[in-house]
Amino acid sequence: MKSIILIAGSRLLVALFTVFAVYMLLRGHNQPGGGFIGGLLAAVGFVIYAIACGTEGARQALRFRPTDIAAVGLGMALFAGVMAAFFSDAFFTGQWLFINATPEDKGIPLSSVLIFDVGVFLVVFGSVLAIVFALEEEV
Amino acid sequence: MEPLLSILIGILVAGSVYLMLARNLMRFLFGLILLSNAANLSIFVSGRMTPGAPPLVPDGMDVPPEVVANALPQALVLTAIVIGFGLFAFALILAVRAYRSLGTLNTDEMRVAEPKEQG
Amino acid sequence: MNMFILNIALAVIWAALWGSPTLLMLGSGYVLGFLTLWFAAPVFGLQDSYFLRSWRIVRLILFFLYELVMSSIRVAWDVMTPNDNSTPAILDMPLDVTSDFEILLVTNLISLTPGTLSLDVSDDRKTLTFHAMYADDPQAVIDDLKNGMERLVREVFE
Amino acid sequence: MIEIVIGVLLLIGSFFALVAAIGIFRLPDVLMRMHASTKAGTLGSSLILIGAAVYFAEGVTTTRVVATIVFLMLTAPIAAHMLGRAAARNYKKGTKTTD
Amino acid sequence: MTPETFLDGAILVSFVLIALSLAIAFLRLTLGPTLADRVVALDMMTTLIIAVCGAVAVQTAVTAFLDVAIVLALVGFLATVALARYAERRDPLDEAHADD
Amino acid sequence: MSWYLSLPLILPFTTAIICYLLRDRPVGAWISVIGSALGLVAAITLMALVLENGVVAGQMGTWPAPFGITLVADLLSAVMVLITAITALAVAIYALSDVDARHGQLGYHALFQVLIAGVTGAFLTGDLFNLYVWFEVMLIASFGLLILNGGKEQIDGGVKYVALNLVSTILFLTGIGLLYGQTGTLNFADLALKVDDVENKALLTVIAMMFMVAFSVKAAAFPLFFWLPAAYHTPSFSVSAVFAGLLTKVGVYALMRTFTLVFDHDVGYTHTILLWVACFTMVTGVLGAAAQSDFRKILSFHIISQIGYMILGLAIYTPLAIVGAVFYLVHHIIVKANLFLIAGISERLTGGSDVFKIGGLYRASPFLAVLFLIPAFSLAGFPPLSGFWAKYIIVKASLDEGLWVVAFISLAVGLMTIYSMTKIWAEAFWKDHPKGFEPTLSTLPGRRALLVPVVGLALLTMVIGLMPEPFVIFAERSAEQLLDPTEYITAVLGADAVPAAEITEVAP
Amino acid sequence: MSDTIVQFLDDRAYYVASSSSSHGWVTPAGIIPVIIAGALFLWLLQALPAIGNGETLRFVWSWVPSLGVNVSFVIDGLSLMFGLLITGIGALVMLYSAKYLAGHKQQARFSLMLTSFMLAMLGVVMADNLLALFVFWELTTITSYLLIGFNHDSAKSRRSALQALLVTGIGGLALLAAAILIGNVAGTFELSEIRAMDNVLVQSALYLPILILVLLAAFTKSAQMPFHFWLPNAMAAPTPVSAYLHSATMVKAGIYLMARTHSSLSGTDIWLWTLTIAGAATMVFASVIALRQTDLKQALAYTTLMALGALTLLLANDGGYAITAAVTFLMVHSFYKAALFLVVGILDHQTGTRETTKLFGLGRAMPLTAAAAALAGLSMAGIPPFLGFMAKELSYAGSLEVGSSPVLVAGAFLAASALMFAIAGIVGFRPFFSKAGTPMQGIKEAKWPMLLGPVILALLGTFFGLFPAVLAAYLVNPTVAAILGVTGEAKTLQLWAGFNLPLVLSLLTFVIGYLIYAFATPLRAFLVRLGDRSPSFDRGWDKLLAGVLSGAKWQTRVIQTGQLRFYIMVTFITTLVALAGTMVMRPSVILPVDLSSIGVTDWLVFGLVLLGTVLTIVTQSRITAIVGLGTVGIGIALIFVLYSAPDVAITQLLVETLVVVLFATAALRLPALGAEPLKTRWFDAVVAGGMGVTVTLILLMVTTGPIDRSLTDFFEASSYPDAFGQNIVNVILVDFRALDTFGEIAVVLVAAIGIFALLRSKPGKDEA
Ligand code: NA
Ligand code: NA
Repeated sequence: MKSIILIAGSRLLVALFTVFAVYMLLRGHNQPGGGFIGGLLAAVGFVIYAIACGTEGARQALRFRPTDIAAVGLGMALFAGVMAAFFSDAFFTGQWLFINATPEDKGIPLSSVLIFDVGVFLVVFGSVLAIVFALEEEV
Repeated sequence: MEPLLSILIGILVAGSVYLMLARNLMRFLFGLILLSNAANLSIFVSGRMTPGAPPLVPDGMDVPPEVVANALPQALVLTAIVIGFGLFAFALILAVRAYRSLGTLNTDEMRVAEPKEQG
Repeated sequence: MNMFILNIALAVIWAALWGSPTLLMLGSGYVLGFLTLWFAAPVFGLQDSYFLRSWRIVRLILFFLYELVMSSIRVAWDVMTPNDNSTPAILDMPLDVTSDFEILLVTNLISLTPGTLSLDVSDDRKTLTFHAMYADDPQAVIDDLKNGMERLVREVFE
Repeated sequence: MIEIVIGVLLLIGSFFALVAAIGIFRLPDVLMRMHASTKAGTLGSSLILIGAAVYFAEGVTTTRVVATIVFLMLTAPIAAHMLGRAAARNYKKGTKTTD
Repeated sequence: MTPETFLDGAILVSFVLIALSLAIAFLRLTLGPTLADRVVALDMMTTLIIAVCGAVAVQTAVTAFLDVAIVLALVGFLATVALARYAERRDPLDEAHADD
Repeated sequence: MSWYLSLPLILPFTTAIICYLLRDRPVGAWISVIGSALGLVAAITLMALVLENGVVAGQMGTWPAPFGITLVADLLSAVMVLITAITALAVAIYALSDVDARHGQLGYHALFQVLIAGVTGAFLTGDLFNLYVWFEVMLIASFGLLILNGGKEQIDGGVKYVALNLVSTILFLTGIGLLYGQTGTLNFADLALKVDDVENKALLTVIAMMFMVAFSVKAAAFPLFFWLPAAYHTPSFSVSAVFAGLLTKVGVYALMRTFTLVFDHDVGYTHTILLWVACFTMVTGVLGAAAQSDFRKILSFHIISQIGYMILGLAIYTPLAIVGAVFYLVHHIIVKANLFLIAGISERLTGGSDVFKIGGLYRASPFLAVLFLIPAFSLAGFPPLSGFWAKYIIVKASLDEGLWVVAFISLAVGLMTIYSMTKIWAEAFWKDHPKGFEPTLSTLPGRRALLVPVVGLALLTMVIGLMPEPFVIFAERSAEQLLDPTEYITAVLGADAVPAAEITEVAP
Repeated sequence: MSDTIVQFLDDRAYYVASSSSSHGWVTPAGIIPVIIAGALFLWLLQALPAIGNGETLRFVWSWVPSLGVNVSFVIDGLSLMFGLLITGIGALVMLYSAKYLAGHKQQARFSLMLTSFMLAMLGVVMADNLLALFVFWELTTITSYLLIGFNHDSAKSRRSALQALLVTGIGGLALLAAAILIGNVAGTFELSEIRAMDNVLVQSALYLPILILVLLAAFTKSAQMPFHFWLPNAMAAPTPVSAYLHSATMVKAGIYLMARTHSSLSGTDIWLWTLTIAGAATMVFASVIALRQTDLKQALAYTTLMALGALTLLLANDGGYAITAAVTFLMVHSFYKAALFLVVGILDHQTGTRETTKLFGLGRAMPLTAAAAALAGLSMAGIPPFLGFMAKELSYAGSLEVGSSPVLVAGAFLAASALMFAIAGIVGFRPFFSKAGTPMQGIKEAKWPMLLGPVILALLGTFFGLFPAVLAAYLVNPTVAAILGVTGEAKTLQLWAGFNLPLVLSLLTFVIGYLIYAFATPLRAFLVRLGDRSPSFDRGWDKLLAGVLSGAKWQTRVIQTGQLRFYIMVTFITTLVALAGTMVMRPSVILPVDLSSIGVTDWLVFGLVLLGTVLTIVTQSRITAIVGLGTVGIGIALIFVLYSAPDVAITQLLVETLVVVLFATAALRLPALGAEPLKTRWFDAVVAGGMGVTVTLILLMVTTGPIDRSLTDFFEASSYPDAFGQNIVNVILVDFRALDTFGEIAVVLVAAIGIFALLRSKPGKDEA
């Protein structure tokens, strides 16, 4: 059931989904979005790709095993929580660094919370792909 | 909306229970989805419902200027949806695997771990 | 080269999404785009023919929007009027465009324009199967598409 | 005044949406129905979204709306193709062949 | 009639029309008769919800609903593709009975 | 403070991640052991802290209670965490031999560590929704472990296990929503206070029943225990050992936590129902065991029966009864996990699990025989083993309240437990192997890893049995904390939060 | 854990090590128990003078003070008498066993168990704390179980062991309950303190339950009717065990318990009559059955039952004669019965049989055994001047002063004593001295370690018969005093008490006894015929067990059906009953429902979800159902959209889409849905409807009440200023409640790992 149209479309979609997913991830703290939504969107892109080009191709495109991505994501999320220890705060206390902060503008925020959300993103992304790939490869 | 939604949740629960009591494992899974949705909606409705005011702080303000929807139940529902997805996915794949292993989706015939002749 | 363009495009989209086309946003978008492309590199068959011809694009877009509106009105008319005057058929059309993106564009545009709906492209990429609602004269329908949509697309990528 | 434009966009959009719905209901077979949903449906939703973009009249929102419409127009035909291809197999087998 | 009330009215009418569309689409969903018909109907409904999101965004002046719309545009596609693939792969002779 | 509470969670998660990333290498099993050992150290530290300072609470993210998530350890939580860590270490060591590389590759060690994390989280959390999350963590990990590399039996058992547990999970979730809708809070300590202000107490009771049903499924109480005997005999032995030891106890713990701290407004109704549930659970469980012949099926039904004792302690709701429940909880985890581990050794030695089709273990190894008899007789409540004190306290608590029938049932169930344990003993140990082959322990590959945890747990059983005084005092203190939540609430919400009325409140 | 330890403890390895010395009996496993028992005996012996002077010794170690449990020991006459019997006979039996089991590959285990038993038994009789007593009591049960099942490859042994365990186990549990009640009534578990409180138990409201429980414990342990049947079966144990546990010591633990609690519990009609009836019934019944036996060990077992009945009967009373008789009889019985058991063991060991029909005239071949048997038999027969005679005389005297029915009691004693006389002949005389059959050839006398026990025990019976005053002064009198709680009640032990009714009864005993002995064979044949038709307690026990077992199986079949549908049904019905039932029991009002705010979009959503649900339920087509679910999902997403939850809506849509994708992919591998048989579905529908209505009602009640938004208020106030995020939901997820989210992603990851494992598991051995 190879579809050239779908294959062609999916290549474009993977890129679009990924960009959009990262966008949703990064703006999630202020607008609808965040790690889950981002991760799910990114995964959906690759799922379409897997449906179009087969899981073998999708796995190659991904390069890492999806569950490894997810495991690393969980590690990141955990690290984001543990980071607080270096600042003598409780587990999962957000640590913030504002670059270029001025009195009016907070500048560019870098935070453990972002790391956490990226971890969420990776876990959701990797896990959903692992699930879908496994099912696709069944039989 | 809360009363209407309460009724709707009741309908979802009734439908899901009916489906879960079926013999076919797929129907159980359909019921599971509905029941999960009903539970999520229960949390949502328990936090009361506010139309047209998402819990966002507008730019340039410290707090939402007027009443916004109850954010906590939303966060809980979100968490529950994702968890529910994980559990459901497992259950679904288990059904696939069960069909492969046991050759049936009829739960009445799934009697390997607890065979009929046992005490 | 191709990759570079795509990368810039992604950076622009990125900045546009944020609504702040500052250098910082573009820069970060570029980095992100770079990473995305690196990540998704195997996804792209690195064909050449990716050269932007803006006026042809604009012409294509306008033509397409016109066709879309017209086709929708046509559908509306058919739906609303009770008589069934359609003569549907599944037709094959030889395809001259070759790259993935062109095929995609052609098939998509055909689907969004009146009376036709792309169904499939053969594995050798030479034939497009589509469904036509008004196929009294099948060859006329095919010629229409070849000289209209396909030509415009081809020209964009020439 | 802009409200009128928005209102008209919404009305036309929802009209086309209705057309699409009636189309998939009334047209005789699945491929015909897909014509309705792919074209009228996409157009209808797009018009309503454009209405929203006009309403907010700000860069970010417009970008988002444009992105949505592009996504729609990119994906709807692909979906239609997938579905149409599946339907066409039964179609060929069943009722009529063309060439 | 002020432009504001016109807009309010237009929004309401839009809601009604979309609701009607949804109902009709649902009818097709229920009636089938083929799997493809149902999927078309579901896809249609997804598109309609995108329209609802747009209308709600205007009604409430909250842009967040447009985010829902964009996501819906993206994922609705996936569902349709998956279902279409199901429709295609399933051998009609093998499963010609009760199923679809 | 809060790191002492977080560490028992962080360690297993870290271990799980490392184990998973290294799953293709054999070191995973050892990392699991090291992680579990560190977890034990963390649990001991926490226990020491709680013993010294009383209830310890920590706010995750430094957000004040009841807004942020609270981790809180009173004596009950601390001991449950400790016993979990002990079980984890024992099973991790056992797994060195019981779990092959194939299981390791599929993620056994990671799943196991996540399971431990989930259980620990459930014991430590002071937040109702967070409890739900840990329940799910535990549940999904148990799903994975249950079916790992499984054949037909495992899959079949898995279907039932998964189906019923999912139903209970959703009930729990719905209950949380409803309780939030009524009280507006999720923090246990805050709930304990807010519940007193709820006007519609009748509705509160209805919601309490929802929790009771949900937790009773988890705890495998009558008539909701089906999933347990359907599944516990199917996975690998280390898995069933940790299941048997820990999973149902989390349900019991949740019942104990909620039905002392939160739902204490209609004890005459709720706890009477629990009393009936407890009795039926004890009886049906023990009769179920009598009907079985598979080593692990017998043990599985006994889990149910003994869950009945624990719920009974909660249901009687006197200080002594709660002491009994706590003591029982701790004792049972050690003993039941150990018996499942021994069942694994038995299967390896005899090649079967149906006690009527195996035998010769006593002849093979008196050492193993003693190792079996200690937990088996402890389970049956023989003195001077740990189970005796547990049973004694519960029976005394029922007799003190004039609950003759209940006391009779618990004693009779004890007798039936003896019957089942001796069935295993007589058939698997005393009887010669029907196929004539003579098992030998001294040549069993990997026996060290199998025996070390069994010996360790048996020693623990003996220690509790022979020196119960510190454990009884401990259980008494934790029962005091459960029945008078002032210390708990103060630790979480600060001294100002507790109204004067609540402080003087005396448990019924 | 070193391998060598495992190896050492491994039986086979151990056997190889020990088999080299299998011919000798002086092995550590054989000798150490003797030394322990002997040392304990001597230690107790040195306490004799003090106890004789009426002192008591008490040792207290605190064990579980918070539960009032101490390890406290008291040595008074009663415990000292028992202690001496336990350690003294113990030492002799262990010496005997050292030879009897020499070279047996499980000798070490045997010795360990036997020694453990001895210590436990010593604990029972010395414990002053009732719970400590219980602990030791149960230890005797366990060790007895292991010893009865010593020949563990025999199914009969295993059955007997289990039977003994369960029957005495019932008693054990009763004792535990009794102990708790007594503790509650008296406020202490210390028996000496309880005895010091005058009638505290008798006057308590709980007297009857306490009494019933204590007697249940005593009767099961001491094999009183109707719990007697386990004891003869326990003879499956090796003979030293029978001699030691099942005649001399353990079975007397029940007697000990009655004696111990005598001063606290006796003196009521119910005590008197219960003990009298149980004792008499056991005594008479056992003596008749005893005659039926051809196996010497079985015959002795039934006479043990008889003796236990007699002791119970005597303890029913509180007269000096009865109690003195009980104490004396207890001791003499221990002497002669242990001796005879050991003799039977010697016969078994040397000839390979215990059948009365095969053993004749061995006196010449085994002179010492014969002598011991004869002396013990004479004592058992109650012939002067043996101690047995005095015990019998006292028993008659005691029975004549009973408060119940002297004629009945004396009659029972007469019948039993006569039978005892006959059986003493059959066991102690006939195998050695009867010419009724041809003696076996080539039989040798046993070695001295085996002979020492029976000889000493037999001589003790003789010695004390000749010098009863020694016994009386040091043991009988203090014991009687301990039982009755008052001194000076003990009657004199004397051979000649004048020509009185007891003496007449004694003479009558000999006459009847001799007749029975002479006509034993035809009598036995008659009794066997009779016995076949009479109900058997042993078979009854089997039926009871089988009944419980089949009940258990039935229950399990009914409950654990293996049908998932049934499990789910029960779960839902339970939920429904719990919720709806509570709503009935604890009714509350639903506040007025406000329907005014429901708009057109609300109805739209309602309709969509409703229709999707209905479609999912009614369709026979998988994909229609999946599409129906998709509709529901979209409808619910729409609710989230309309009610200000964009994040939730997006997530719901994404997840719902993935669900559809997974379903559609999975459906490719799964068969069609098919129809459900509608016949049973109406009930499902009722349950489903009930659940739906219940949930709706609860939700209406919750949502019409007030809501406390304090948590959300905090989140709204802190989200931007303190957590730097404008999306409050996201801030809750990643900051305020990050731990939830962390757990949640762990769930997702683990689900993925699990699913991967599920699909990648080897399509193993058992798959098609
Ligand atoms: Na309270
Ligand atoms: Na309270």
